[in-house]
Amino acid sequence: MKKWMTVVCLLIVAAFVFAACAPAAETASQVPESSTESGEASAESSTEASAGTETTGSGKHAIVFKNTGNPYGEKEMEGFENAVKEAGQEAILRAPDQPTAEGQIQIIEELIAQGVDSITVVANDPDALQPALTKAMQAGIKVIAVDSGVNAQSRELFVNQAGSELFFFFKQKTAYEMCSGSGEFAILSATSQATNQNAWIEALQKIMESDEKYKDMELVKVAYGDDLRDKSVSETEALLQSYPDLKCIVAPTTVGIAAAGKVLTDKNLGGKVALTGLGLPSEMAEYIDNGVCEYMFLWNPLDLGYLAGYTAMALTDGTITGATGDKFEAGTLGEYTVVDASDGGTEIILGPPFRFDSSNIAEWKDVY
Amino acid sequence: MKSSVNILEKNKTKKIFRELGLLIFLIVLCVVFQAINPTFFTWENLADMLRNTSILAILAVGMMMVMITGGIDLSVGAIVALAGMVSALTVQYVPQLPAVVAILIGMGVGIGCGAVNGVLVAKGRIIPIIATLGMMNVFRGLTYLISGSKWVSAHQMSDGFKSIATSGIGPLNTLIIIAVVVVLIFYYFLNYNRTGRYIYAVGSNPESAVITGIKKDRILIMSYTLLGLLTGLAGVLWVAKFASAQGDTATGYEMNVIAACVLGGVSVSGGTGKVGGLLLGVLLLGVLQNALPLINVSTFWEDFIQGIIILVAILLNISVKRRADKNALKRREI
Amino acid sequence: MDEYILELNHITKIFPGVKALQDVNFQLKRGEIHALMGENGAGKSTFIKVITGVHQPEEGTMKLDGQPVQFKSTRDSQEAGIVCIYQHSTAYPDLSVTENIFLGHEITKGKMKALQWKEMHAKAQELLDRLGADIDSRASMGTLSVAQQQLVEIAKALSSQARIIIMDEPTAALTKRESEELYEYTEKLREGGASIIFISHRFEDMYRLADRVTVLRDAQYIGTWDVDAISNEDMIIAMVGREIKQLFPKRKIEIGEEILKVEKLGRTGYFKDISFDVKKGEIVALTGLVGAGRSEVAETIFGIAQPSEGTIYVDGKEVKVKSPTDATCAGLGLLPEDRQKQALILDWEISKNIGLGNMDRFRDGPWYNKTKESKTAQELAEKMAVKASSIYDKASSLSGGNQQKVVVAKALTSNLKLIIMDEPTKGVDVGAKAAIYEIMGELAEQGYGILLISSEMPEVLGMADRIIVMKSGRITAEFKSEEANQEKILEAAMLGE
Amino acid sequence: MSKMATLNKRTNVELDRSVLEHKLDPKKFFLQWEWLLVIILVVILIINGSISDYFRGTQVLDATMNFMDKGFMVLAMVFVILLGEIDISVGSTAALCSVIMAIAYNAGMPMELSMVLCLAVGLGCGYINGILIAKCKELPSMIITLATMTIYRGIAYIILEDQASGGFPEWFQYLSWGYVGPIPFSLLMFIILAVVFGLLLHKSVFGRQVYAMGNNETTSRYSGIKVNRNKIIIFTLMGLMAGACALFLTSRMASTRPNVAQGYELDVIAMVVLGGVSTAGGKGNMLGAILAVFIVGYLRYGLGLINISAQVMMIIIGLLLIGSVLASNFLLNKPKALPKK
Repeated sequence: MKKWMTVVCLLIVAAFVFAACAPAAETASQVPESSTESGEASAESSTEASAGTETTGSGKHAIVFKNTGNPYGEKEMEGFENAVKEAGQEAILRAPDQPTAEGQIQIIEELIAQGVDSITVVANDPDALQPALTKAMQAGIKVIAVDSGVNAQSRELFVNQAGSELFFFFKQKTAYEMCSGSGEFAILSATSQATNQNAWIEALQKIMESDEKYKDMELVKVAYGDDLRDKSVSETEALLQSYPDLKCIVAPTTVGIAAAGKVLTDKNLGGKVALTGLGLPSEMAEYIDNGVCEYMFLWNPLDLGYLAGYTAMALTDGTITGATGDKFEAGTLGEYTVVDASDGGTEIILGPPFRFDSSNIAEWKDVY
Repeated sequence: MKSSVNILEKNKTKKIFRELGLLIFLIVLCVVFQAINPTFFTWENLADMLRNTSILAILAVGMMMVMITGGIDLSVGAIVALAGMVSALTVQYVPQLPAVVAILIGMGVGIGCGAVNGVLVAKGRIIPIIATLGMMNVFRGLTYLISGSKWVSAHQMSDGFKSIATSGIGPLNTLIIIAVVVVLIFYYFLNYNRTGRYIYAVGSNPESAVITGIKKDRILIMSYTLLGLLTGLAGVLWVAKFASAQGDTATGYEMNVIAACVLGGVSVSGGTGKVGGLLLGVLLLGVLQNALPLINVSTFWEDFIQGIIILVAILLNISVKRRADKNALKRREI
Repeated sequence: MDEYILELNHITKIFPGVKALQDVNFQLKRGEIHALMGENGAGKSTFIKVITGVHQPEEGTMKLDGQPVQFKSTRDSQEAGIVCIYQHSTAYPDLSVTENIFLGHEITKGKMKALQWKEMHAKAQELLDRLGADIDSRASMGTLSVAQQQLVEIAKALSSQARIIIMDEPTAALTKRESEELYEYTEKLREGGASIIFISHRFEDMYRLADRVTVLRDAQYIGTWDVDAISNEDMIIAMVGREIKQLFPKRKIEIGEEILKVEKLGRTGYFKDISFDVKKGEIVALTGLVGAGRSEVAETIFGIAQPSEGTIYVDGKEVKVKSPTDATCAGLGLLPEDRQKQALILDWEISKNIGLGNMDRFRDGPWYNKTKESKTAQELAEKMAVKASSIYDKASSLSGGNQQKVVVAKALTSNLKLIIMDEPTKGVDVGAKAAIYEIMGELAEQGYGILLISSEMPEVLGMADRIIVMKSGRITAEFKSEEANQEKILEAAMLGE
Repeated sequence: MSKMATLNKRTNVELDRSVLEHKLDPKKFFLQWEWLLVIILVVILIINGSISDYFRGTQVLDATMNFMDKGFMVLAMVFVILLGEIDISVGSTAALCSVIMAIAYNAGMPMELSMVLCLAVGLGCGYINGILIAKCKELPSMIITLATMTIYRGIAYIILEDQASGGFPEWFQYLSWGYVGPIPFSLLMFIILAVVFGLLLHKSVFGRQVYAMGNNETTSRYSGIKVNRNKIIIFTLMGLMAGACALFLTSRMASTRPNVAQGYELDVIAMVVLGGVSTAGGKGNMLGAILAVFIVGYLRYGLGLINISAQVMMIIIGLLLIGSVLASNFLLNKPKALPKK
């Protein structure tokens, strides 16, 4: 028995060594269909790397998402890749296994070492990436933030899905409509992971204080579901127990809204407690169809990634510099203009989020 | 041999105290929660709580078995995800598949994963914590790979599959029923079956188990495989319950399971652990998870409270044990 | 029907590099108690493992009831009715007594083979009662004493209705009285129809119990005799292969001033009112039955446990011993009862083990000076005549006697005045015993005080200047060696007030 | 010189004296786990260098910045695991240290003092672990640190909720981003500490005591080693190194959150075990663990350079851990018959 164990051990060690070597062999052959880059790019990349990073034009553009295994992120990366491929350049798609800044920093370092032309990040933390991104910018790499941004010092441009005011308008009106103007409503959020969510909630409370229209509405609780299914369910159930008069739940997080949809469906509360927020069409199709959620919103991650891809290329080839007023053509999306962002930097705004309801959900549920 | 009587007495009080203490603690906790939020003791809430706790109970029973052998399994969270994902993908591509088959597929995946763990521990002689730590990475990575980093969503699952978690008999949800059945089966297995008792024997004294002629390796592999089976089952239930299969399902859930076992009096060094105590541990965690949001404790305090309760429970337990030992010594005539 | 129930012929068992058994013959008659004797390492344990099927011999045949058999595992031998009670307890501490008894042959019922606990508890209790043992069958095994656990093992053998029962040094951990009880139980087993192989290196066991005796030495078969037909001396020669002239090299030593004085020492639940003293060059024996509290007294003096009352004086000055370090500083040393678990690190070399005794001695600032350690270790090991190829041999490779010598060497690295020896010759063979007694005598000669804790009467009578007897945590008698004899000591140990 | 027994020299002494001078057995020397690790490391470096054009010169040094924070914890974890204990609260401890440092700084404490506070908090957390473990012998350290793990991170969450805190002075970034010559500052610190810890473990009396305790705690206590004190020291040291990890990690991120260093404990334990330190206690050495830090670090970095996805990386790391432990079980050591209970 000892003998075969030895053999097994050797095989495993060998397998691991091969596993480490194999991707090296594969990158050359397999890459085209493996969604990382376009046909001739791999050959180009090696010559280009030795030529140095100053070369603009057909370059390498990387996007770093929050974490792996998130379909929203996959679509965003896919959009980015589409844009870069259209221009015949090379795209690198990366994400750490955990949604942490540490993981993103390491990836950024690896990308700097590879001498990419631009890095687009969907940040896990607005500030934590600053040293890494500063290092990248010093190395001549263009840094763009998209979706979940970084602070103004650590980016050259922010591709924002929506100006904040725009968003509140939408959401607020939604909650207002769903509560028919009065009653209790609650927010089911994720926690710290998402930079943007807390900003939204804060500004929302501000609007409610300032606008007469909302005086009959009461925000009873902001619950945190940690973007975990089980916790989001517990929190939703607790909301329903504690506030029997609850009229509406607003969940600006894809995991939270789906968990809440599930709870409301199971408890047959569709129609009694309204649900809205940000959700993936695929996750929410069920609950839109069964009427638990009348409508909800989301940006098209494909478009967002696509725009980020064109922004990255425009910055790299010098079409824009990231200054206010710069204009560029973003493929099929048309022309975009750089505007001032509230945090002192500059940004590009994608546009209003898409509204999903029973009329259009069927065509989107299989897309993302 | 004169002192044997005293020792026996001590032994009994200690045994009773452990479970009784936990029960009293649980009751006090419930009373406090009820006082703060009267909706705690409603049928609906209790049903919610039991439903949410049932998956934990299934996993804890399996984990207890592995811990009785002196092992531990850190990969349960990853197996839940993998088994859940595989069955969800199957359901997605073969919508007319009966729910039972989906469950069987999940359990099959679980058995496979568990068997790998078991073989690594028993035949590969890798310390359980390390073997399962390594496999945790592997299983989790596989989950992402087979799903292509996509989720399987509610609308992609058949109604039959989703009804696993929504249907029920009378007021009892299927999940609760499955959990009760699993607990009963394993109670019987661990107490009234020869092989079940051998698990205790292996954990209590591995050397003599071998001398007695117990096939230690087989028992070890079987324990991990059974845990795998239960984990696979839990994976399918998890996915059916939330109607969504993700790559990061149940990340870190193994710690909850282990905590439930520890609260329930299962010793990490093997040999001891009872289904009764375990259930109390599971319920305690379930009540906490259910009630903390109800009494408006900030999410950010939950970790801390849970940790303190675990620490207090284990410290109380040993201080009581020590006092009992001391009293027994005092009673001894010299 | 054959005269022999079990017959083994020309058994040879080879482990990598060692011949563990070489051409061994053995016959067990029906209904006899057969003693298997030999020094440690003679191959007794390997031999039983061959019988029980743990090991398969390279050569030789085994016959059961005249039929050739081959055991591939312990299960095979159990099914053939052979049960072994091992030297080291094989109990499951977390399981109940009942379960320990029935493990492997549980009572089951129905298709599901459900375990019948009520029935098993009742049967177990009946078995224990039949043995006259005061043990609750529902108690968990870990709460029982060693002797009680042994009884449970015997009950287990009874319950399985074994035809051949092997007892591997069952008396090693037992006191005199418990041994007596064990003899009775063994007789009962034989009356029940079992044939018994009794392994021991105590002559007393052999004379008291056995009909015939087989001796092994250095993995070889030496011979089989009727117990009545072999003299003590011949037996020693058969076992050791040489004559031991003087087992107890008692020397005349000038006894000096007092080193250790203990006054009214007590520890809740263990002992009370313990007062005695040890002088320079004196060997004081502390004896009594196992469980009388002797080892606990030693542990308390050495600082492993804290006394609840009383005082300890060294050289007339009161000392507070809070830890073994304090004890060593005060000049007290302890050779613990369980060498392998309390005194040695088996995976370590001899030199490192010796160094462990007093690490501060080999300290250069914060650093550890290995050269110094090796030198000292070499010196001490030579003085102790440790048998090994070098001081870099692992402690686990040594025999019990040599391990004990290393433990003594380890103690001697410190600047001691008094050495407490707790059962120094337990599990040590005859040859090594003599060497240890010699060392003990020499140490006393050099002015060390020695507190000898022992249950072995000959050792106590042969070595000690004074004998203190304990019973149930109290001192019941004290004798000068001249006035002591076995009867007096036993009386004090068992009946004393 | 103490009074030593001057016993009569016996005649039948068979101890080989020549071994006193040299005891290096070449066969034994090369059959060590560390050699396998060295080979794996070299293979990884060569593969990294050949598959990627970017793995050159200073990049090799730069890459270390990505895993040095865990390296600090590995140094102390070697001691913990050598004792046969385990500490799974280190990731949480680091998070708590980091959060408290950030809060203190933002509350007006000078950065230097905040850094000291960070280390002190680590020290305190470790001390609490140590006391609990030393005083509650009935409980395995796994259980105790499981509880404190939840508690420490819980406190971090209570303090900072879901906020981030940062805004540290520019110079603070030097810890994890700065260089001394071509060598990253963090690497230099690691090397210095590795030497200190190596000496402590292999040359000092304390180190010898740690090995003794890991092999047999009872014997150690009977031999006069202050078992409880040493345990507390080691866990305190572990906490201190978690604090050090927090310093470097925070410096690297320029801002902190309660969820930093999540899962670090498992990475760190995996590295130590990969380094050949037995979780049963008493066996293994510092060099192996240090090599393992570089192996895992460079492997991850190398896989990152060729843009391997995170999923595949997880699988490779998992298989590496299991494969290497299997190899050490069956190639180098005879398998132990049964695990010690």
